[in-house]
Amino acid sequence: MTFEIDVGGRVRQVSVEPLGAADGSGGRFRVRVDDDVVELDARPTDLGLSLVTAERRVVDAALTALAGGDWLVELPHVVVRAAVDGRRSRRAEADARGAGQQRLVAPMPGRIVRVLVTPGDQVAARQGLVVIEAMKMENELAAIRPGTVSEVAVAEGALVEAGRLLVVVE
Amino acid sequence: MTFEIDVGGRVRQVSVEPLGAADGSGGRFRVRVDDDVVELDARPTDLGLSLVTAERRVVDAALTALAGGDWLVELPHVVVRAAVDGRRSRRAEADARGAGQQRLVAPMPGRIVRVLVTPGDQVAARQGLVVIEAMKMENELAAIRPGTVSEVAVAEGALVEAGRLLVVVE
Amino acid sequence: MKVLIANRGEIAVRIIRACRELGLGTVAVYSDADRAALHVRLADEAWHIGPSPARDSYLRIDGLLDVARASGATLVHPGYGFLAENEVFAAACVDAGLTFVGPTADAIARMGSKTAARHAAIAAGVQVVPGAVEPYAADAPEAAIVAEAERLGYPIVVKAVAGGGGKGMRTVEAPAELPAAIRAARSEALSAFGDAAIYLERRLIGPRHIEIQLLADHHGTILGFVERECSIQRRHQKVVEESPSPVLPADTRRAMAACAVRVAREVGYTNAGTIEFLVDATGEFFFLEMNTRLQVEHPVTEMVTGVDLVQWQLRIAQGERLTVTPEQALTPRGHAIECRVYAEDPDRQFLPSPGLVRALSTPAGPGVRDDRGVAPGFEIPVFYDSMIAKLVAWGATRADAIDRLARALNEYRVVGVQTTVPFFQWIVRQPEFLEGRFDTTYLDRVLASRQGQPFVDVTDADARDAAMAVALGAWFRAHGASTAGTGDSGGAWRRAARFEGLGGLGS
Amino acid sequence: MKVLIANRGEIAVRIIRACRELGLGTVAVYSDADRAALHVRLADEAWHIGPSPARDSYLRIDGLLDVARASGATLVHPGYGFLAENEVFAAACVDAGLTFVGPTADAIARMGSKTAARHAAIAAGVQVVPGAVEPYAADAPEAAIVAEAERLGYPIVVKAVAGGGGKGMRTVEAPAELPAAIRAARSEALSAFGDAAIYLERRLIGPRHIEIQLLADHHGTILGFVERECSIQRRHQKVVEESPSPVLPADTRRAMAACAVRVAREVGYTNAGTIEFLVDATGEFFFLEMNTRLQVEHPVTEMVTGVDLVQWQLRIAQGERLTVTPEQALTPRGHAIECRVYAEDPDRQFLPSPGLVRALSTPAGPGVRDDRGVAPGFEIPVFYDSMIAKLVAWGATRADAIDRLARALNEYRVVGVQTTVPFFQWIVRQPEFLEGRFDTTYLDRVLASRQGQPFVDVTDADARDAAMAVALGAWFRAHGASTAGTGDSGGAWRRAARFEGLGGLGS
Repeated sequence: MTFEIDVGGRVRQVSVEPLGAADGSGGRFRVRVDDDVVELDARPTDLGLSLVTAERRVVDAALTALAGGDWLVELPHVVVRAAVDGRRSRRAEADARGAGQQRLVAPMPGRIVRVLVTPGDQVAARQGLVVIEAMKMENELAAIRPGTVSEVAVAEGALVEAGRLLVVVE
Repeated sequence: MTFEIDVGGRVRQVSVEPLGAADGSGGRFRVRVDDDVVELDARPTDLGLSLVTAERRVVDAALTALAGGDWLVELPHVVVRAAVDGRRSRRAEADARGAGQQRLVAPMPGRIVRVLVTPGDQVAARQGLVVIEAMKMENELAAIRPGTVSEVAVAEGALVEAGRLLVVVE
Repeated sequence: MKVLIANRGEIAVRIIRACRELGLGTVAVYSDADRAALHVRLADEAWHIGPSPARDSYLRIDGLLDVARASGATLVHPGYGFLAENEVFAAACVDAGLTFVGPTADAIARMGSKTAARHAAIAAGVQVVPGAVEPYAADAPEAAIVAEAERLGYPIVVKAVAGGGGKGMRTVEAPAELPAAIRAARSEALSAFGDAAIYLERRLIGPRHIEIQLLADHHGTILGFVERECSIQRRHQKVVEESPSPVLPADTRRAMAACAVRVAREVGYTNAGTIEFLVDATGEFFFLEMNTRLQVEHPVTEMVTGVDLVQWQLRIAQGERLTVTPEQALTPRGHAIECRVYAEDPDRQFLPSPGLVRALSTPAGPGVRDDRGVAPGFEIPVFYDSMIAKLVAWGATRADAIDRLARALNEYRVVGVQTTVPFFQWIVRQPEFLEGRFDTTYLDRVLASRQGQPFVDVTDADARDAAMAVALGAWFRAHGASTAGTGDSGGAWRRAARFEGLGGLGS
Repeated sequence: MKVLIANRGEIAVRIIRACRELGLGTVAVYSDADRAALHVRLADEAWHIGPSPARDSYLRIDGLLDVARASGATLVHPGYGFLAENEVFAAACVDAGLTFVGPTADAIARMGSKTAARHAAIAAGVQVVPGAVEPYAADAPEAAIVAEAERLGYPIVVKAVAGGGGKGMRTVEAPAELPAAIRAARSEALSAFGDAAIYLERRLIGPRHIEIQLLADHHGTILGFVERECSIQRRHQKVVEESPSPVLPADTRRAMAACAVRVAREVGYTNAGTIEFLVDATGEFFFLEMNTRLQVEHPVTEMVTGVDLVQWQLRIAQGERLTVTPEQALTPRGHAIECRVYAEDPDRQFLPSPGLVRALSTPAGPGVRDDRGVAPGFEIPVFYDSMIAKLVAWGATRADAIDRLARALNEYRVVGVQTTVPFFQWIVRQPEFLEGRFDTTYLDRVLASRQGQPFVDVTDADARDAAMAVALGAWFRAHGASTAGTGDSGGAWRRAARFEGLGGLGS
């Protein structure tokens, strides 16, 4: 099986080939990452996967499969977000493209405490657009890139569901 | 759904009826235990089930479904073995019947360190028959009831698999 | 004897454990969202008290008293947050014939008003942070506040009279920012505490937040403990606490503890409480406020003194005499550091990350204390504080404690939601933290200067490992193996996934 | 710098943690059965060293040295068990240019012979348990041993010269039992240690097993620690250990520690070791033997002294000077008790219970240390010791520690295999244990008197709860919900199930 895996904007072609008796309970695999071929031992664990590389390096990875093809990979010292098969993470994409419409949606259910912009406002990168209260915290949601506010879709005090459109910046 | 549940030789008729929106993720149930009817809230957990009874008593049970219809139920202060639907645990059955042939099988893979009886021997209840070494321990396997050894099916030093017949006591 | 635990999450679990150890029965309460919460599963009894929003459940005094009556509980432990500093609740418990595990309603009311508390400190001969002596009511004109700020001098802090936990609090660097800060503080205070009154305090230079834990019995004994250093704060919210402070001289500790005891005596304080001080760059200390309840960070004190504060709360409430000596209380053995693990994404401005905990592995082994309120399979609700656990590390020295903390953080895995663990992995490597060179402004300053730069530095080798793990994970999923994060488990999981997929800015 | 950890299970995990805290790299080894073991998952590197039987993997000196060479490890920590007390291994490490984290091969050899160790103790002026001075070779005639036993007087203990952990050891009450005991001890000693030599010791009256932990650096400092009480033993195997002893007077502690230090000095001992004593009913103490390695029960000492013994092993091995003071080492703060959690069924004569750990929840919170070597999803192999974890509780007093231990045991859940947790829940309620009235014969006596009566007292209410839980569990299974213990997960699970189904006596 071959996958396109995008980590931080760099896409790697990764192919997985079981060796010998490898099956759903684990075993040895030949993994090609772009032009490198490595053999390693992989086993499912309660958290994700335990890998031992050919150099005997241990990679104990906790895995969360997110919606939309994204995965969260927890290694002992680092957490990495990856996307599989061309579905680059929306955020990475937005960051990378550096242009186009930004549609701010509610990341979680909550209450809109403050709306900080009105249509027509020029906003800078990282400028706050809306403050949403959830989990007892006020969280400021900011623009990623500069632009002009074209739409404000909520009012202060509104209770919103996750995914609800809040502000559009062109 | 109705089950016959045997705990320690006492069989209870237990029927389970979901109430309202109860489904695989939990909810309220009407449970009949013999002639008593109780309503309780039940939810699956990482370990088994969390129950809250009508009296608000919490029963956080870890559950292991064993082979042959037996279940192991871990409550905070006690571990209980139960059998479902007429398949009373072999051990309980053997204990209860108090007569008949006893077939001693290896409870785990191991090495037979000593055979303590020979055919024709009279053995008392709880008398050792065979010593098996496993997990670095010597474990004496004993008769449950008195009887006469009719067959010794292993020799000292033998490596045995789990389930292998060792001794028969009539 | 049964104790009603009027709280949820890790602190409810903490209290249940103390009750168990003392042989007391435990009565938990839960909202809709918390039916399968760990505190429910660990209790002897659990009573449903309403819908998920706290105002409909954990803040419903009537419902809690009903549970106490129906369950036969005779003690009520409020934990922290929710009703812990609500004098109406304390009084209602007493009126209902229950023993409230905490100070009297009077003491709560008096110290709960930040301005009244300042008066009490002054009466006890303890220096307070310079500032306005009287509060400004919700409708006090802005102009008066602006004038007083001018008199005190900038930078200045606007604070809610009823405040706590950094809510209703704004630091103002220059006069132009003051009106907005006043409005924000009033609005936050009103929504958090139902009281929009505010007051002003001068912002000290290089202030460290250092606090003294107190235990006071009903027989006149008041004990001050070795200090806790809580200067690592994000938006006025403590995130890392330790004991002892890396900088406080032993004589200052004793002086500070003595002052704390005097303030407590001044208000006839009983049970556990904490006096917070600010210590300026010259080492002078000023009374800041009193927390009339158990603190989140109480475990660091327990670990260096060996005194179980929650057990003592329960024992004192039952009339026992304190038998801990001042020497025990003031002499730390080793060093303890606590990290508050939040379900938040540190790489997205600490945005809350509620959802299903699919799998969990918390650190263990020597010198590690794992106080958590969640278990695998639990869906962290959006309705409450996002703190899901506390990780505390003990070491013979501060350096040992930090090394152990770093080791423990590397063992921490929460599959399903984002946590602040990567942030803590970052902070334990910062020179300022390692050397103890920080004040309460440190973290916000350094966070602002990072411009959203991620805490986790993903090297090319890490990215390659992650890519391999994801490809293999996908392979295993395709071959029917169910690893924790790769399977599918119905509704709860789908709800969590939706959040992740839609988080932040779409494009 | 890297450390090769020549062990598995909880002690390998413990050593990995100490290495991490000291900034040392960790090289784990594993057999076929241990590929997914926790110690492998937590290490920086993991090397396969052979098939599952220990003699083909963990006991293969050549294979371990190959790994050290190939990985670039410069230190080797042997843990306990396996090769920890094998002087050939220690010498081979040194010959290969590696630092063995332990005493010299000479010291291991000398103290490894129980009879040579007795000579060393006598030379150091320390009283030994009365017994035969010289060992009996594998082919020594039984008659000579019988005669010597007659001279010493019954009851008598037959012990393997190379023994440890209760193996190759038999207590004999009357002459008629002696020949069988000699044969059994020789056979067990041969199979466990490859050496059938035995010796005799008189059995003391009411003997308590009390031991002194030592640390000795390479600069002449030898430190004796507050004692550990290890009298709760089943078949000569420790199951519960604590520190301090509930009965030892402070002056006896100091005298015993001083004796222990003298014995260590006599043999030029370095690194960590333990001198075991027997204390008779009159309070007199006798040298029993020395363990030239880290003990299973070292955490109780760590918890009451705050000294990290494993870190010190690694630091001493690198030439550091001990900086712990005798006062620190000898002055316990509070009380700590350890339970060795075995995968055994206490209600079936402690029959091993290997198999798949389907889910696991270990206790946490204040004063609890969870040292475990397994994680959910791991299949406990049949090839090794059945100890899967240690649970240690600390309290300000012994009574507090017991209350906390009881609380923690009630939180312990291992789904899939049987453990000795129910046995510990029983023992913490026994008056003899609560009052500290026990000697090394206590547990075997009380177990024998119970005639196989189950440890868990199942009340009618419990049975009813269990019946409801099972019925609901079956209902949920039928409705597609996968709770930990109710799903199905392929081969490993089926293997575990087969054991359960066939266990013990079929009919």
